[in-house]
Amino acid sequence: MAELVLSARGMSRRFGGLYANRDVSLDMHKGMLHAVLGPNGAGKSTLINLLSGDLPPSAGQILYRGQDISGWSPDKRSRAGIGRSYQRTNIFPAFTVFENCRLAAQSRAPRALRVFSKAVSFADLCDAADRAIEQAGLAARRDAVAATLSHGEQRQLEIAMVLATSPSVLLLDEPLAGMGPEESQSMVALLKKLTPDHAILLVEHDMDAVFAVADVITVMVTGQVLESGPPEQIRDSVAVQEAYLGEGEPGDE
Amino acid sequence: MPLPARKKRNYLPLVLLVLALFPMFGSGYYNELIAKIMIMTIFAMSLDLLVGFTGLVSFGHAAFFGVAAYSVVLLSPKYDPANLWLVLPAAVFTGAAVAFVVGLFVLRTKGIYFIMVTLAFAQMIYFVFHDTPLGGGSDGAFLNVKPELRIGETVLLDLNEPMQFYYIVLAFLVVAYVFLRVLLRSPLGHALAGIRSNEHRMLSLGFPVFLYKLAGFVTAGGIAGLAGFFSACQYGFVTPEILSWHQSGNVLLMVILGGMGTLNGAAIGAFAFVVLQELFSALTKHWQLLMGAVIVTVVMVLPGGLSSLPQRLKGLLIGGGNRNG
Amino acid sequence: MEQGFNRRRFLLSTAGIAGGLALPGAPLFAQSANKIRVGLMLPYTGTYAALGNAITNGFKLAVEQGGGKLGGREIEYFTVDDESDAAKAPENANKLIKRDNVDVLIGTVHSGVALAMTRVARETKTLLIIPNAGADEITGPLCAPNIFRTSFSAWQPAYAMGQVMAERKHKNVVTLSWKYSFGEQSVAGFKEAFEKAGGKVVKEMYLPFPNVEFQPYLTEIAALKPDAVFVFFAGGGAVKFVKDYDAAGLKKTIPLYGSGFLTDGTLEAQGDSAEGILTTLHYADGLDIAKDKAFRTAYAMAFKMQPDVYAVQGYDAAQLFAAGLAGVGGDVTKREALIAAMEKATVDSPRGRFTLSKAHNPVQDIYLRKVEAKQNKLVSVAAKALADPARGCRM
Amino acid sequence: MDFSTFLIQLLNSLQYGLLLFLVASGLTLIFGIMGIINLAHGSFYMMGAYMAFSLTALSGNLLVAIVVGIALSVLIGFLLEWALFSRLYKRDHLDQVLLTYGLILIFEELRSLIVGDDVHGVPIPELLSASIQLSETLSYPVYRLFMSAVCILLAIVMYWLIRYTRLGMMIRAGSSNREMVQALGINIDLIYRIVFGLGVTLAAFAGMLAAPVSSVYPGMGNQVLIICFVVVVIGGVGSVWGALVAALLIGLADTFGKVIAPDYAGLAVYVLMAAVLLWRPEGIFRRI
Repeated sequence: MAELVLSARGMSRRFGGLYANRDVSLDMHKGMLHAVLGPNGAGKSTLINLLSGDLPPSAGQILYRGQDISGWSPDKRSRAGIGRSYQRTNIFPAFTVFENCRLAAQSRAPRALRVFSKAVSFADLCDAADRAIEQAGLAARRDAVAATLSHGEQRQLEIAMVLATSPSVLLLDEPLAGMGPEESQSMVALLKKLTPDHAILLVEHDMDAVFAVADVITVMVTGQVLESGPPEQIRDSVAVQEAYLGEGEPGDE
Repeated sequence: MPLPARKKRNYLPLVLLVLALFPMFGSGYYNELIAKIMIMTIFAMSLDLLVGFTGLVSFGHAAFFGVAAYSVVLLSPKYDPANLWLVLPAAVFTGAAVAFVVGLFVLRTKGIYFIMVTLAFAQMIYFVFHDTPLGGGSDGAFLNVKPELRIGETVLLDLNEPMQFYYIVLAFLVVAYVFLRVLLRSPLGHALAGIRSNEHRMLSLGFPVFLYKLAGFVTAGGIAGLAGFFSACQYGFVTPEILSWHQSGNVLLMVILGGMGTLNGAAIGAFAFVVLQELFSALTKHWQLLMGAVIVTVVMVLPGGLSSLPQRLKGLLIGGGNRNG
Repeated sequence: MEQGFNRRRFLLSTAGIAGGLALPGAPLFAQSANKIRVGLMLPYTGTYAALGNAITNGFKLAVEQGGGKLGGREIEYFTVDDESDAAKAPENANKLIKRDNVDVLIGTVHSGVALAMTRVARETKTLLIIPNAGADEITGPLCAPNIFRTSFSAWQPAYAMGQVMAERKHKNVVTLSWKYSFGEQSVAGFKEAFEKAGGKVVKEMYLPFPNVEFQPYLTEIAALKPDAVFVFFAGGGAVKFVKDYDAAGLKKTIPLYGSGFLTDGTLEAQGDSAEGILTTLHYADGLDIAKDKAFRTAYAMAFKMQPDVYAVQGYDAAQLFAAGLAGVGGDVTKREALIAAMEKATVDSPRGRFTLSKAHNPVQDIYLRKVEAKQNKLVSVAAKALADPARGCRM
Repeated sequence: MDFSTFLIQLLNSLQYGLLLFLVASGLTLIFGIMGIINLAHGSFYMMGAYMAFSLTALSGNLLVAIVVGIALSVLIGFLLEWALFSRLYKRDHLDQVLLTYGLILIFEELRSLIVGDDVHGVPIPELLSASIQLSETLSYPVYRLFMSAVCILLAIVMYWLIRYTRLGMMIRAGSSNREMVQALGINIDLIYRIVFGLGVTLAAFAGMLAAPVSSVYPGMGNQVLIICFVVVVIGGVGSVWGALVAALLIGLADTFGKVIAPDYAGLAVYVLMAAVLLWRPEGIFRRI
């Protein structure tokens, strides 16, 4: 069995009287890609926000390498190695691609007190940034200002920034959303490449992509886990078909 | 906004030269005026670090300026000059220390709330000096003898001498400018820029954003303290009004007037503000009406500040251009 | 952002320096040698704007009556709005002294601003005539040969009131004032005279300047039930206090006394609430003085409104300066003789003739006045030729 | 302090707090719904007081003055919103701060040009000029009680307006999401104009109501502005209930501060604010 990195235990999140997540438990292992499926409003984004610390859980536990991190702030979780990307592109639009990633890398080595050195003079950070850019396939656009990138490229940058922080856990919120077929393909390839060294949680609408890359799939409906297991099990599950796949292609958000 | 690469023209040495030579031609009053503009420039640059570079719109910046000014008066002996190397760091430290304490409170808030809370805290400090006998209450306090720097019996620098005062202020203006430039290209500076651009993402990338903002806030408080030190020394007098919200508003205005996010803009803004005040008050009793009209006009039609003016004019002349300047 | 770092647009600022200097500097080059340069540093905006205007009018009236001249010399005015902002005071004073090279500085209303002006005048040895601000220090520890005052010290009317209230057999008195030096000095002056005459100040209450929420204090006063109340307030605060005091029903049972500013320039706004209040000041309505009647007529003709005590003080500032100029034949460069002539002058003021004390504060009659039909009617002379003790003055 | 004095002080603080609420409620509405920082709010209060003075002098009747004054305030509010504020919604808070800062200067000087710099009183209407005897020496003016009653009435009306009317529903929706409301076909620009007009009118009305008690004088607007900010900070941006609770708390802190620790009375309110911020950085109540 692969190494257990991050797990949720009976995690719930209420907004007012409504449960966005109810009693959700799941495990993420190193070298495995765990995909989460579900219709709109199933609580997938809430799940990622709970794991990344953007939202505090109302109940339940989040364990990272055996340690309870439920009360940790997002930045502390990030420094511990939990990196995330956003569904809506969330970058530094006025900076270049390189600076976006360099800044991300800097978060690992704050060096805030060395105010008399140039930020760009730290070779290790620049290397980390360039590596991430390379991995995400953005090398050609290294010095472009982020705001001028195409939508697909911005999604790639989103991933590159997470990679620049050298995380051990990747929480990816619909990285394929709004991408063309070609871009999707290269992203899928990237995900495959990243899987061996990371524990990845992928929230995605694109069925083909999910079944192509996922090692484990969890299906959520109305904030609860409906079923969890290897792709074949999910494909054959009657419950899942009734609740979700039977409805045909889910619409875009 | 990315701009096409254009020939960089650096006017900085020229400005420095003009400032350095100015006292040889100006009269006493204008030397004082220029010294005041330089002090306000230091003050405005410190606020620009927050507003322009970190995205923290502080409406209580006068508090740090004022507290530092008071510290000079309170730390100076009554009838003897204080030691410059003692009171100057003390003033900077006071500004930074107060900014640290205030920052712990106000940096917990964001946006519109941050503006109001900084204002409210500055008012609180204003009332500490206004209502308690600490600094002479609402009447203010006097600095009878200005600080000097001496080694043994020889006086090296004496702030009572207007000429020396002028050049010391100029020197510290350069120091503050260079310090901020260096800071801005350091990792801390880049992180602050990141916070301005996208605070949420900075957090999820793992930056302890609160601490970074606090570092920026304290730095800005310290530099404002430097300006406060010189302000107290220039006129030898402090009153609670120097930390009133009008003062905070004025310095904010300088930053905007010059164009925020450019240290040079702070200088332009400070200069324009002081000169406009000088000009209007010579013109009419109701000069504040003109001042108000200028402020409203700048906000409505010139959001980039005065330093965006040449760009805009160019755009207008050539036609088209980019609309946002 | 990176590009933002590199863009330097200093063209504008350098052009600005060159342009800016020429503008306010104009008076420097247009210096006319034979006119006397008078600098008026008074509030023309803000709370005290009306007072600043009255003082200016009074001063100019005296000059007009001299045919546009003082001591045979023509006058050139330079004005600066001090905004009653003490923080800007040294700078504003320097504008007149260093930029405009005035021969005499006239100002101001606000005591804090005047204190700062006094400091600057002492340093630069500029002749300063203060037409209102009553801070005791100005003719006390800060006194100097070149500093004069044509109004009063905070101590004067308050001290006189202490005597009056003791004579009127009040034993226990509560005082209330804004917490700033002028208010505190007024209370101190009152207390000095009142306790010397055997009275007792039961409680001294202060509220932060310029707070006008008086209700808690009125409740306190009602609970303490003193024989009388002595207060110092001025302007908008005075109006509100007098009205609140009346509305709280205290006026009927506990008589209210004050330093004269409580009811000066404010009677129209105070209305009936002020009727019957007794105050002390160096000026009053219904003085039987020929000079006063002439002054009032002339002022009303010139400015289409009635003069007040502030106009008188401005008028006397001009008169005092004229007396000095007369002593030196209009030659302001003979400073010591000019100052000596001013020291010896007897000013024929609308308030009655006065001379100057050693510390250059008026030695003047303080009148007891009673508010009747929106006028501060003269009741009696509360203190004859009262001189400020000028504590701390070494001159 | 004996018990009856204590009760009277309590009444004082209540009365002061209610008036503060009236001034601050407009500020918090504009803040919360439009997201605009309006430093000129004190100027509207001043404007209201001066309108009460001028219009009473013209008509001889405070009630007439208030009715005409309210109409004028609504008009001024609409005009300002149309000419200036509507162009700033997409901009930074910073621009709003500066614009309104400039407006303060303009309003103050216009006041000086139009009405002059003298202090003026506004007579209390005959009907309300009586007093009620509270203790042996102290009586309480009926007009002050009337003011408090009006403030309470307005608080109730505002509650009803926001909770139960269609306008209130749209206002609540608009404060949470401008785009969404627009998408629902509600005319958000009109809502904003109404809210701004309402805010201006509330401030001006507070000024008119207070004028007979406070009299009118230069710079009176600046005095209330900062304390209103503290009300909003303590109460929570945009929360009318928060403003009410905060205003009453401030009334208590100010009144008893003056009695118990007169030397630090000015500070009492700010210490209260710091304490609330430590406890809840976003104020006591968060939303309308």
